[in-house]
Amino acid sequence: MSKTNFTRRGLIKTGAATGAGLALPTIFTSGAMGFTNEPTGSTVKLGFNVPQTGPYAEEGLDELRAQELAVEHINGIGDGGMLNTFSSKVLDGTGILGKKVEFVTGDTQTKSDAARASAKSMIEKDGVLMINGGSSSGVAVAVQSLCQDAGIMFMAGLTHSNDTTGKDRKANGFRHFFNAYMSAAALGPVLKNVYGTDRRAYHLTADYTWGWTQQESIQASTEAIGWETVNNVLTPVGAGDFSSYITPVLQSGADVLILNHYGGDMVNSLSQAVQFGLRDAMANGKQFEIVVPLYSELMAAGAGDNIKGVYGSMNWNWQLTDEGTQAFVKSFGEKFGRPPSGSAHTCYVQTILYADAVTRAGAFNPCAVVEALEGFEFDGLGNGPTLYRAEDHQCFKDVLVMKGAENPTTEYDNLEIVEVTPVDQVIYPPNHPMFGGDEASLGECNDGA
Amino acid sequence: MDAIILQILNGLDKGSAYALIALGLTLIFGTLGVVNFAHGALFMIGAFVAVSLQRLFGMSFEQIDETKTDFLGNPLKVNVPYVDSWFGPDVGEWLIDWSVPLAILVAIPVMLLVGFVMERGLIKHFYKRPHADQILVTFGLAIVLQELIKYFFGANPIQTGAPDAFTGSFDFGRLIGFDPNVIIYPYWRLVYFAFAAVVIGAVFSFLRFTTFGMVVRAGMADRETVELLGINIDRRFTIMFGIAAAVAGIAGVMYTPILAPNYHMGMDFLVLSFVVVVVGGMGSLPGAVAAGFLLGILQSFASMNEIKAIVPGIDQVIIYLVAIIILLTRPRGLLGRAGVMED
Amino acid sequence: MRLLGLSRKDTRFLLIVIFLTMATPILLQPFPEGSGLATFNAGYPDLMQRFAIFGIFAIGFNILFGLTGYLSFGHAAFLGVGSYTVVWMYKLLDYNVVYGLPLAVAVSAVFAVVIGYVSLRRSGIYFSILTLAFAQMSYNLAYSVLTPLTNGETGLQVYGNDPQVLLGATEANSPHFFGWVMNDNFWEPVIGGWKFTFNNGYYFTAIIAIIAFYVSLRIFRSPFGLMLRAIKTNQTRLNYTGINTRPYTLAAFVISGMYAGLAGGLMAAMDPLAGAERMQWTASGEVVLMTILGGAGTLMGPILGAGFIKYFENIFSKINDSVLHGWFGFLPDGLEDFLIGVSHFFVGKSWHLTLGLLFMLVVVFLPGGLVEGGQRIAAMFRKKSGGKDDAAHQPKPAPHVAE
Amino acid sequence: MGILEVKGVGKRFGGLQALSDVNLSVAEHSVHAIIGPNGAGKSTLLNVFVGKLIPDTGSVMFNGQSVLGRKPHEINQMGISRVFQTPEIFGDLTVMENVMISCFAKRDGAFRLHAFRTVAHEADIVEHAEQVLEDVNMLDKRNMHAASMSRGDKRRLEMAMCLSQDPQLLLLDEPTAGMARADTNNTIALLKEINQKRDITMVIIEHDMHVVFSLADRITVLAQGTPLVEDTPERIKGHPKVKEAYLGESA
Repeated sequence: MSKTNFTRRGLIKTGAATGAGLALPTIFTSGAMGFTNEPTGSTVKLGFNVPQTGPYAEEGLDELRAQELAVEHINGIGDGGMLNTFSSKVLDGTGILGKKVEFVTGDTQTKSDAARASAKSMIEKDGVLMINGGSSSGVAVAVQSLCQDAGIMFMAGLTHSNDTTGKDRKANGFRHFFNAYMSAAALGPVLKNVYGTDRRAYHLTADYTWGWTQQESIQASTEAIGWETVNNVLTPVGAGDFSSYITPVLQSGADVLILNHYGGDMVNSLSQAVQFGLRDAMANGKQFEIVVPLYSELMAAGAGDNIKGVYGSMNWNWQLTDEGTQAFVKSFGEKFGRPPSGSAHTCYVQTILYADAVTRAGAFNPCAVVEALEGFEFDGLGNGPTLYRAEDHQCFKDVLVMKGAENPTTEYDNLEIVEVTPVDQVIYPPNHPMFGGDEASLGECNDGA
Repeated sequence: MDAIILQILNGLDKGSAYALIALGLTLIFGTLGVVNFAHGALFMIGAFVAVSLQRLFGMSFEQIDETKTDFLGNPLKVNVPYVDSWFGPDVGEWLIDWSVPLAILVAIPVMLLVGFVMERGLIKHFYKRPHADQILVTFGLAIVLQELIKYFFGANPIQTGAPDAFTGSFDFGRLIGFDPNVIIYPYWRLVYFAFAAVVIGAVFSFLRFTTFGMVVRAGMADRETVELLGINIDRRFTIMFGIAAAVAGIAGVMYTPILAPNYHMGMDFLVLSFVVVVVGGMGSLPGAVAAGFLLGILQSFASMNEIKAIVPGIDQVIIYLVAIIILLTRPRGLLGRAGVMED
Repeated sequence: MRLLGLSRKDTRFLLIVIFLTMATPILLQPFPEGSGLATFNAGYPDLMQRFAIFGIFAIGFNILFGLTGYLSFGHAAFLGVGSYTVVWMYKLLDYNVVYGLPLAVAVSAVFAVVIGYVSLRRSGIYFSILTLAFAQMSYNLAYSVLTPLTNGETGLQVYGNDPQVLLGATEANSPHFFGWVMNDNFWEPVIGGWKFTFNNGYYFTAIIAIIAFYVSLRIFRSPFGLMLRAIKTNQTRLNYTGINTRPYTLAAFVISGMYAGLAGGLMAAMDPLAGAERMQWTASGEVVLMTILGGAGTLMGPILGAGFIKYFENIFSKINDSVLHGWFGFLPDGLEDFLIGVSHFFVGKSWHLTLGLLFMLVVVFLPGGLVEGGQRIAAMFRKKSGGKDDAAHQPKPAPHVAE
Repeated sequence: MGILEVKGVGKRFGGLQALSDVNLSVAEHSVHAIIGPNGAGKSTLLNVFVGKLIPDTGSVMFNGQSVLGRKPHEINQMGISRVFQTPEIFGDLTVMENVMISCFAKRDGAFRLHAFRTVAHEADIVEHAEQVLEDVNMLDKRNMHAASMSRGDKRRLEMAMCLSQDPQLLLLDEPTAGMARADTNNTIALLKEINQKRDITMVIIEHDMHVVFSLADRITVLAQGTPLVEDTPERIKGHPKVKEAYLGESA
């Protein structure tokens, strides 16, 4: 078989398949066009920019699964998933505004530079109108500001730092995922119930922006319930062995350890804390406890038995029983043979929300989409009634407080839902000091024209 | 005082890992003159031998448990490990429980083989090539190895626990006259330290007391002379490469309960172990070990709150800072020989 | 024809480089839009800019490593310093890159003098580890405690409340050079199915890259360059010949540091955000790989190496299942699935694997790097056509001596 | 007063007294040979002259200036060139480039940042280097890779590099080691010519007595780090001490 022949045949075939619906990208501000990457053919392209290499690669792959599913549902393939339960009914399975949705994927490598390079290639080469995905706040902020400058939409994936919709908020960027403040606000009352008000907390914090905002938030909310903060120790990212940070904890007079870590760092610090006997120890006459403010399924799986009984929070979990969740889990589970993770959920929802907003606005112009999303209230996407707040483009919805399950039956239910904290308890004013105060501003929406 | 003793223990533990990796790296530097950027990958493969064995023992068939349901609402399938059904739950559970230490038995032959294949198939063609080429080819190999592991095991860390017997903590303080529960230290970390000491001791005695070792040491000092004596140094070097790989591998196996293995752990350790080797002095095995422990302990001390309060961020840079200071005061590291990798 | 003090051969060489650089937007778009192979097109601004920028980085690195043999594992530090400098100039003055770029070169030169002065007290691997240590310290600190200066994980960027004292009312709100806005395209012709993008930023970097290349060409041919090559082959003899090697190596180190600073500055000029990870050891390692892969010590090698790696990073990582289905869709199902399954090993999330394999293949079969591959092909053609000996794209094949 | 005056030089390596109380005076224009059994300290002494080693005691004056504490390149710039036992050349460069480097070193000194000049356009250097290569009969090999030449050619190249700098003092470390007799004789002739025509003073370390007695004006016999005798070749030949320490064994 000759290789040249082989590729040429492929070329002709695919050329015919997509040629008709050619959507030529126009790049950035180039004058004559209406707005960046205005779709002219019968298709519209979205960009899914997720980590495919590096420590968060699994999360990225799960996001990709969900995004692929969302595109199918929007294009009318499959069972429709959460489109059936979504309170807005404008999406009818014929794509977006009659244009079939296509997507391109890229690798963020969980590095701002690589993520921006990948996003730029999507914008410049593939002509995408919206970028979605990601698994860290640094990347989210970096890509968000790029999308703002380029004049396309950014629908954040997993990003938990307050900054994304705080001091780094942008008009073209929207976040469905919850944030450090909301995690802390939800956890506070629950921790008060289970561990009481007389506790002394020791923080280990990943030494970078997300870690700091997480720590700041949880410290504020635990102090609000009367806890004392003994110490806050910053640990290098990717430290691997946290022993030298863990050993001083028991001597410090603390009786709670709060791990402001994520990903591999959290898996290691939690496992090692358990290894050092912290969960079995008694301090100040009380059982020593560990809290992990932000959980994810993949982290929980990595930490294994060590998470048993450890409290944390999540944006969403497949074990919720509402209609939307059930529809999504069913359609995801049937396609991929596993329940979706929280990061998958948020990417799915963000893609649906974007498609819906475009349809409601009746236009792809990002400024119209922004307007459609701002202040949008919806339900049926798994988190109950939700508001996309206009002031900072943050979604407000209930927050899940989770606990490591004592007796998981499968590899997917090692976390259990302890409480669904109502949205009222986690809401905050848009000019909250942790969110950039009065200075924080979305700026003007940019359509690249 | 107790805090300092704890940090010394932490440092010895960290140092054990550094020293074991650096030991293998130095063997390869010293005997073969090859800069092996794939050495971290060997450590990682060792760790995944442990993961594989645990998975192998945990391999199971499905039994349907009608009383429970899975996430889609279907009857729950419960997995029963084959080893349980073959050897009975007692032996089966024991095997699963002890899979990490048992993995050493598997890892030694596997890593020797990996080492032999690597040396014969690739590295030996690079003895006479510039270091730059060695770096490129071993770096390429490291990427390939880690991507293969990622392909089969995913990118997430995989918790691989120590046997239950070793999960608790040992009251080390009481042993040396402290109050109870002041200095407690996890059993497994003490095991790791002891294990490292044994491996290091074994490698040293092997080089010192066997004819093989003497030839290799002579070869490290002056390859040409040994070859003139008609000794087939090549074959011995192949074996040495295998041994270095095995040392890295079993170091990885035993480290899994301390650090949940992931596919990029090799790269994470690579840079650090190079620093350790160079600080110890090129071509010096005792230097590599000494530097490993020295840097481990210093890193632990730098992580103490009292120190961090004075110099913020010192724990982030201490290893590099110490490396710079040592290399400037001692041109060839702690115990390096002249002329090794100086050009 | 001789140009700018170059020999006839070098003039021709420079003209070829200029032509290739200027025609890049066309050359890198060989496939029509919408075709299955359009995935392999690389003629979009960001990637072209990256080719030019990393080309500059690698050209500079080659002046140190290729000529003197000193293998620095910390050059990414200068890249980062350059970027931070430029973004700070945006924040303090305005978006005109004219302030930031020269300053980026100057600041990285200062860093290079300090780091080089200390590190060059040692040679061989001891030198490499010293440079690595400096760069890793810079990275770790930039990521954490120096956040007020670097904005840490998020990356340094311009905020609305920054002073920007020189910002005019009508001035562009993104990097520009006296109004020549980097993000803009000055011409986007669509010819048949082909679409070409002529981007301001790319031509800005391309012109700087050509100048950088010309300077490096002059250095290669200069007495200074000769001394650097002599350092690589026999430092002892050089000392006994009356040459003080230290200032030569330091000069080479600083020059290459300035190139790195320029490259870093240009990165920020194309994209006004500077992330700490561009100082990480992997970034330093990347330029080492680029140089060796292309052919260390050759003029063209580092540029080829830079292009090669960036191409894989940006193009291969984007090949996903739907693209694969597009290619193999015409095949019978079983075969299609099989081919897609095999491809999974090499593209998309596995692009690293392909890169690793190619590193190994190149270094095993082309010891002189990609340049050697080019030479072999050229030699093959020459043999066939019986033409006269053509100017090799390098002063001399870099010989490989053990140790 | 000689061009090179060595007074009371001593050097110790750990337990080994490599040199002790070495006194030596090398007269201008002469060829001064240093001989002695293996381990007598000849090479150590040479390394002291070129700045590779710093003695513990004593002084070494070249043209009335001390060389001690100076770097090898500084000593070279003072007018001392050295030929090594195993030729030290720039193996990766061409023969022409090898010689040009020493010409540059002579013209521009220890460091000059001529990054924007072109080697090929430095007419004086090119001319000078070609002249030197012609002098040693190597002009036809100007574009050869230095590393690919025969050992004899490498030695000639190294010699050419030294000569191109027109040194006042040339230090030669066993210049004929490993050469066939015919080559040795050629080298002797070459060195003689250099000494006489160019007026270059030479210090030569040599085992081959044929070479020593053909060339040397004066000979110093070194044994166990100390000069035994210093005299003319004629006298050395018959000297009982020398016979005992050195010649007797090898004869």
